[in-house]
Amino acid sequence: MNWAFFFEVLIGGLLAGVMYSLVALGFVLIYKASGVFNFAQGSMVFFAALTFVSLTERGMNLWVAMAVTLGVMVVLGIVIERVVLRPLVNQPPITLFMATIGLTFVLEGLSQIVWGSQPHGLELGIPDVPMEWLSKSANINISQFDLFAAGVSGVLVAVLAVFFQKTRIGRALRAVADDHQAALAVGIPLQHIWAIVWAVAGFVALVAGLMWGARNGVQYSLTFVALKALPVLILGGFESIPGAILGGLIIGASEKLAEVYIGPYFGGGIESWFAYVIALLFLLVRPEGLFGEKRIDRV
Amino acid sequence: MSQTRNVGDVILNVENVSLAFGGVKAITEVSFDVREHEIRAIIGPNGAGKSSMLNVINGVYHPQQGSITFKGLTRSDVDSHEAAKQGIARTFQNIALFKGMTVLDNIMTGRNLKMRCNFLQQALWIGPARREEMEHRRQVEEVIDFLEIQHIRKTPVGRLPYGLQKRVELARALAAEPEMLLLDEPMAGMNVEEKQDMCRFVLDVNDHFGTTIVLIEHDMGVVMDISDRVVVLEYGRKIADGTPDEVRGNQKVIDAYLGVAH
Amino acid sequence: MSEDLSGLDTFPKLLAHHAQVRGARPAIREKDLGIWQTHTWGDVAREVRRIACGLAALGFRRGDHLAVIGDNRPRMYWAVCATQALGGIPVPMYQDAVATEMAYPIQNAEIGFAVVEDQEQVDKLLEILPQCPSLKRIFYDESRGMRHYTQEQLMEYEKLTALGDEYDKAHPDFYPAEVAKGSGADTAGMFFTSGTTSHPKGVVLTHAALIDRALAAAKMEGLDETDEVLAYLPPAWIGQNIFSYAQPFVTGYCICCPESSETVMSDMREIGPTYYFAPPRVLEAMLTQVSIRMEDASALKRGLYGYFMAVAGRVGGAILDGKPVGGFDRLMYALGDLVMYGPLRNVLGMSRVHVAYTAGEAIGPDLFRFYRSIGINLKQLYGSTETSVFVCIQPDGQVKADTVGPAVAGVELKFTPQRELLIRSPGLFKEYYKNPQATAEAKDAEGWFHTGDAGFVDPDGHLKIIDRVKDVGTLNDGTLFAPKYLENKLKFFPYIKEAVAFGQDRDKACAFINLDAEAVGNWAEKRNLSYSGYTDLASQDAVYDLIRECVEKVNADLALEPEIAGSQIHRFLILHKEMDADDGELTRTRKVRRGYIGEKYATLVAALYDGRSSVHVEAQVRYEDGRTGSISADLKICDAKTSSPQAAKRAA
Amino acid sequence: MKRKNLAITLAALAAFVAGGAQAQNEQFIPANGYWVGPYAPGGSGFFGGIIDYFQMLNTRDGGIGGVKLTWEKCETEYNNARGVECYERSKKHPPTGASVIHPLSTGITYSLIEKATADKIPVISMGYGRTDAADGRVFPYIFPLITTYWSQNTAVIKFIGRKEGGMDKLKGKKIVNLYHDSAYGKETLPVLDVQAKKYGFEVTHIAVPHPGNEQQAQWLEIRRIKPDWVILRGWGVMNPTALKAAARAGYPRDKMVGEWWSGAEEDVIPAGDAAKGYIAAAFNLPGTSFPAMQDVVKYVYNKGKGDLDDKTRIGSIYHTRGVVAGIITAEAIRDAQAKYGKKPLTGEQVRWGIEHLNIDDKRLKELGAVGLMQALKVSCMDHEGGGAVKFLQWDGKKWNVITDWISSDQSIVRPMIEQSAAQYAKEKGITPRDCSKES
Amino acid sequence: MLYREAGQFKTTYAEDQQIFPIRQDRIAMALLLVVAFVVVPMIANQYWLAAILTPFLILALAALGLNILTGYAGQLSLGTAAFMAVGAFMTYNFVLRMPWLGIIPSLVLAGLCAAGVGIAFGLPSLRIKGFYLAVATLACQFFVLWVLQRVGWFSNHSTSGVITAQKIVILGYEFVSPASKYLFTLAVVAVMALAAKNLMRSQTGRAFMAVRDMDVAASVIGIRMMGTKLLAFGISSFYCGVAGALYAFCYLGTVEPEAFSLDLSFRVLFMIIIGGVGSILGSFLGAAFITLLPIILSVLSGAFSHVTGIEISYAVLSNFELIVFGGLIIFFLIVEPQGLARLWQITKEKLRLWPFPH
Repeated sequence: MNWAFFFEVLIGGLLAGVMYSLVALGFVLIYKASGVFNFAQGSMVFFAALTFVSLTERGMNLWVAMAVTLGVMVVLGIVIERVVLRPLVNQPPITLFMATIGLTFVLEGLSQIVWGSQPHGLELGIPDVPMEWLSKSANINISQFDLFAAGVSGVLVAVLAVFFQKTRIGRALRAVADDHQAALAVGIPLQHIWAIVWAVAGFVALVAGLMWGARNGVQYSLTFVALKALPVLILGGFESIPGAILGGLIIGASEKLAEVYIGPYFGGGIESWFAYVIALLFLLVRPEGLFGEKRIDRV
Repeated sequence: MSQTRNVGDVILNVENVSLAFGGVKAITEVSFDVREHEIRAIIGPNGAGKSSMLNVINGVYHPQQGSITFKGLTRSDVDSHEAAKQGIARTFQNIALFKGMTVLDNIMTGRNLKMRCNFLQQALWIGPARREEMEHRRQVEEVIDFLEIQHIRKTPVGRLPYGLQKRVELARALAAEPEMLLLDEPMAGMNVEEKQDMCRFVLDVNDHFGTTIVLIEHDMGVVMDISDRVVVLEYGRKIADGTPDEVRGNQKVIDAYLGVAH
Repeated sequence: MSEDLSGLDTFPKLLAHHAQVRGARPAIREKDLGIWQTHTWGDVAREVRRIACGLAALGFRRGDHLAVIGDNRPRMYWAVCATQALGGIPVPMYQDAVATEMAYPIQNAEIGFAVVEDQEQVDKLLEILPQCPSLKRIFYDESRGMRHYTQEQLMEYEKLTALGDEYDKAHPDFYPAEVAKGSGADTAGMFFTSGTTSHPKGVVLTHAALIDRALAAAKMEGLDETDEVLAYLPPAWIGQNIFSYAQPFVTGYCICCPESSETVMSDMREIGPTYYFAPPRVLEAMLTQVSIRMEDASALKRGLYGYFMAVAGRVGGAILDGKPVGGFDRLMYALGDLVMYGPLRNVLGMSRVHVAYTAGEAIGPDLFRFYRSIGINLKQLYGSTETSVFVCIQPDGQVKADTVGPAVAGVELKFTPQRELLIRSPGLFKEYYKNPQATAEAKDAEGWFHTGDAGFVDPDGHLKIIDRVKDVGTLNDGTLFAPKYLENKLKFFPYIKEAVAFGQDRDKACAFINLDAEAVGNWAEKRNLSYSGYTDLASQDAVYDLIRECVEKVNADLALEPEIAGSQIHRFLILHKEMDADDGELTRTRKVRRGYIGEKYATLVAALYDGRSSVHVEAQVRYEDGRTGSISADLKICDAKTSSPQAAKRAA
Repeated sequence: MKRKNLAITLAALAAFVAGGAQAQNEQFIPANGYWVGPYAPGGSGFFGGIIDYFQMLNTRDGGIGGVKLTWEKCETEYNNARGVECYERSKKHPPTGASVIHPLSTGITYSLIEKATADKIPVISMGYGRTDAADGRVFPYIFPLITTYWSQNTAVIKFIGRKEGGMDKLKGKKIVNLYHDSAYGKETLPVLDVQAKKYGFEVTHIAVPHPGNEQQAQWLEIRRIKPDWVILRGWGVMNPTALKAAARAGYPRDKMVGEWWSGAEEDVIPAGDAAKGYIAAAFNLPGTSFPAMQDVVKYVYNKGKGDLDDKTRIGSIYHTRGVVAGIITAEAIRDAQAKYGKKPLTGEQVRWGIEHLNIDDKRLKELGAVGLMQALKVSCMDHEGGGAVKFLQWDGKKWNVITDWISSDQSIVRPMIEQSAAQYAKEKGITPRDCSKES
Repeated sequence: MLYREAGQFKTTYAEDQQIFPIRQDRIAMALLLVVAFVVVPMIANQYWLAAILTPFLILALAALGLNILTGYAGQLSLGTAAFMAVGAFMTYNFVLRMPWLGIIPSLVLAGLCAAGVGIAFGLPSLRIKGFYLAVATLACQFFVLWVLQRVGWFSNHSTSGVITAQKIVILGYEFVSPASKYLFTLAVVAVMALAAKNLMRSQTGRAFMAVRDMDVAASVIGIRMMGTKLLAFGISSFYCGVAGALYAFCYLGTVEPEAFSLDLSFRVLFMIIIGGVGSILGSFLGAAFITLLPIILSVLSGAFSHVTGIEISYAVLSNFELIVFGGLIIFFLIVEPQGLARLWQITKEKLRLWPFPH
């Protein structure tokens, strides 16, 4: 057993997991506040990244572009709440889920009409190359960019935590998650809360889009990152932010380890389903997920 | 109301049952029995563990301790569908109808244990499956007739007013031709007239089919009127057991329950 | 109807005939346990025999009376036939009668046996059992709730038939022999007429009378075994007996019993009867339903409805009567038939109706034309218990809104100078039971039956009824005053359920109005009027305005008819409660008891005439659950504009 | 106004359903491609090229032999089912029906093989699709023209051999085949295995599950193997991701050889600097300097027409690949016209044209396509016709040609093709044509 | 409006429990069948038969399968395409390896294989519910495709993992023409739809719905959770498996495992949600909507630019179609969240009550 290699795989996996968590966070935010399984999260990631990269390619300053994109995502959140969610309030979850699928088509079409379907490179100025000293000293390749992404995720989670814990809107959001009736008592209309949470999810999508875009380029396939987040979600639970983070780490690490150490025995490519099977096996033991609460059926 | 039922032997014996959720004790060492053909009431303040008791009897919850003996068969842990097989049917405090189905289908579902055809025969809808379906439909119609819900036969249950939903739920339970019927607050939330109807139906069921009935009810008038014997629970413990008159006179009960303004 | 029924002079003989000729055809259906349980003529014959034998086993003898109390149920009808088979006399009684009302007929006819529907009827009979010592046996159809009844008089229907089976086995020749003993001159049944004042009278009708009339009408309308009839009116009423007993027994058609009285409308829709009878109030209730539901419909539908009903109003009747109509109108009517009339007939359950009758009271011309215009062959007939119903029927193609048609074959009509109608027909009753005096009053030596109705025969030979002879009076100024005529005119408005007109020996005509709670309630909801109940609704000014408009329209109508133009309604009030048969204000057939009301509400009547604008009233009411309470209210009295005959003429 | 538009649309729909207006003297070629979704860059570039070339012919020459070329786009979304629908929709298009189909999808090509053969419509799967269809005896209507996957693969190995200093130097070398886990990706596994045996190198196949946007594990694996070369057989997002991941794993990009579906601008630009030095195969070259491309610019784009929205893409790999497809299609029609006359031709007639394509260097010069593509000679036996590959290297800005045409090793490929085709023929009960009897 | 129900009374339970208790519905259905079986093959051109109607029927069958699981038994699944893939590949193998079986038994056996896979992957449903289960079924989706690709046996060791469906032959008749393939598909779909309807209106269907609506209550009246859920997975997968086989044999002809990608699973899910969850009819309506709408949009937009001569970039047009498609989905959900079947049901109710509004 080559331990250095093992650790490289493990650490690489954990860092990849952070990237998954970034996407998963967007799902969790929206599910927590509105009970909607937002299938359009992947499209939102694409939309945000494409908008950002297109703006910078047209010569806009990085930070200005980021601010503008954020503005666009906020507007998008509000529009979605108005046009899609409000008329569907009190409908069963599956209907809302379906509506977000419709939204996916709209977002994908819209972003490609506006910005075209050409792929773009995205450079954030952080080279995605292994850190030399670590490579040399321990023969472990860890990308700087991965560490940067992990850092960004950490900051993002911290910002979200502050937002949820310290601000009035944040507390309202938590209240909504617990009980819609209680939320009314906070004094913020449910519609506003939903719009805000979609806007926040838009922000998270932007961050995820930047990270993933910088990694693989900004193109339609960014929408597929949503698939990476799904096993994280079932493992971590749809409603738990720590779950999304921890789930991402577990999925990332185990998926890489499996592909490297087990994959070759099966002809490789087991990554496509392995994460799901892990999540599934975990759920069989603990149906409520990592951080979920055990529910007692009251009858 | 004539009380000339011929109450028989003990059909259900609850012995020393304890149930806890996580660390919270819902029922603590409760024992009582139910005799054949009688109407047995369980009363107690909110949160006394009444519904949990019913859930234990028909296997929705599994007690940590104690045993249930039904028709001479002792068990400490049983699945709810097995309880159903033994002849226990029930209704729920919060109506647990199948919202997407019509009244008729809901009640038909109650007969599932009596149906023998497999799904292949049903898919073909030939011979036995079809005959069976018709036969059971007829039986269900008797129940519908009995509970006077003919006019809503084909209505989706979701559209019915509360009182009728309760009645449909009773019908579904009856369709199983149970030996013992557990009723969890069958009259909760009803107006006087609906309550009277429901009382009549409960008594009719007991009278007509000889079904043993265990019932939880908050309306003391109803309980004292129709039940043969009453168990009183408080905080998961049994504090009294006896005929309505005995219970009414019990000091503990007066303190714990009747003393509470209701 | 080419069947040879000669020699079949009693109903049990007819039954045997049908069982033989069409044993497998449906004779009676009952909506029970979710489906239309169907019994064939063969089944019926067997069941009747079982009952008859059972009764015989329990000591039923020829000439004995047997009470039949219950809704339209197959077993009730079979009990009637079984009784007739044994030469007994069935006495159907209204199932919604209270116990005390049942005592008299039982005592009067010394009834020893009763076949009743359920626990409710049993309870009533048990209540009056001490007053009716003759009652020995009560058979009940439904055993629900009867488990703890220990009275020795009670017996389950199933037990009765089981006994019958035993008896039949022991005496296999008994039943045929008993049936053969019967003859047309035997009494087939006794029907108690709703006495408005005194005790009810038992009208005795023979097999011959009933069969003759049933056959005459059936021949005229071409009824046969394929017809279907919904039996939804009280079986104790002669009409229902004719339509669901006598006529099926002569033609072999099938009758259908609804599941319960609440489901009549939907059951009717399911069955889609081909031959239908409805008193005007039922037809009116249906039309009201139609109007109300159409009001909620979308603008498009209302537009279509309005347009096509106008087309129907113009040509529908003519098309039904087979009169010439223009091509375009015919086309539009066909279109209307597709989008409106057909669907309307369908939702009313009248798609298949080829003959529909209405009778019992005058029908509003608009109401009458409505049904005819949408293609339902609704016709009027005239008759009564004493005449075995059929006296006059409008033949197809000769239908008028204000007549009841010419005399049916075999009927002779004539009038007294007071315009009272006299009738002689093979269907006349034999006598009033144990009441020779009344019999003599009603039926003179020449066999003419004095109907008590005033009327005349128009140039086409159609009989036209104005009112009861005794009720046709005059105002103080000598103007003809026909209260029922006025009331009917008022009742033709959907908002008015009942009206009582006063004016006999007074200066002018005035009226009490009873609102149609549903129609007015709906109307009020549309206008956001809030109200707490009938009494409140009846006292609203807006409602008064609404009713005043109706009354004024009636006045304008009356002004067009010179003879009664003077009896326009000057003042009216809306009664604070709905009139109810339980309070004695209506008869069981829901006719207003004008005299009784006049006495009961004397103060109100007085107020109508003394010019006050309101009157205080305190009244006892009986609630549905039997409790009584009192209502006190200030009733408004409203003046209505009257039209002068000249003005009306000018307008017209 | 609105109503008028609606009426027009409805009329058009009716016309469509009824079979369209009768167009005279036009040759219809469907453009069933994809302009949305993850593969839109490839689809829009390729069909942009074809259409631009046709447009150019129509403008410059008035079509082919006086027959105007027409086309209609249909969105397949790179989806088999939609592709079949588009095919069915276009095949009866007036006046001649679809005369030749470019599915631009291996999956759709597979689904069309039997249908098109039955409908007598030739399918050109230029550089993709079913490799064994190169055996024209079994697949009369399918033309994997210019170079098949297998041919290309042998050229890649030849290239590597050349880089290593001779084919004999391959012995003991380690080559990783990083492939898209799909029918497309798996197509070259057997041919690589055969060559590994022949040349004595060690090949490791590593699958990347669809869509390929996460390859960390695969590259860790590659790092562990430490191969001498990595052959990248990717598609879509898998390509830039592979390049990025290679950079992260510290694997030199100039030891990575991509196949031609991994070698467009769209595959390297998203990878940014990580793509520098990366080598890819090509059967067509990028650039606008070729006379044919000049004509496209002159007669189409300068006149304000042109199918590409983004003018910077003119002359990109996908675009010139489309132009090459256009040239081939046009030449086939020209050949067929020589036989059947200058009139709109049926698919069957165009098929004859394709099967008798002979674009030699002289003709290439006439076409202004020297260097843009290779010479091509198709026959009944050989539906491939070319078989040579050039290699390009990305310098961060553009593709630079680093080799001349490297021919494929038909001694390896052809027997495999014939064996595979024979098996197919057996399975489907097809009797192969006798090519000696074909004219 | 056209309903004339007066006089259609039921004298037996059999009549009352017919699939179409109303005579007009029976007539309409009979007409529809006549049109589908006789008229359509006569008048429809190849394009309609091969590219629209056949795939529509096949996807409707798949949607029906998913509807049994999701709509009736309440178990959300995203593994539909995987079950279809199993059906397609197993039919191929049965025909290939046991040619004496004949196509219909092969179809059935392949369906049973799919059912087996479905049951295996349905096991988690005993503990997991809702979206968790849906995501868990993705494991099945990916795993099955992976196995089909990895194990050469399934594609008869075809290098690319592609299979070419054999000819459908019944009693010597070869189903080659689009019309004959359409008829074959139609027959299979019709029979299976009928069977599904029968199943859903009998005890099995009620047990499914009971589990869906209130699982505790279902258990209390004696319905076994495990058996019922697994049966739902099994039956559903059987339907999907047969649909997959038809997809390969009657539509695409040659398929690779990717033809049964997650995308297809989602499309089938759209169908039942748009069409109506828990409705046989809804499966068909939804399939029609999802398969036909993009085609109609594309034809419309093509015709639009063709006729008006407005030069719109085709890429823009294609994307615009996507937007309209997504927008229409949202629109229909807002108009009637319970799907087209519910819309139809409401319309029918209105027609039955016509001219009354309620």
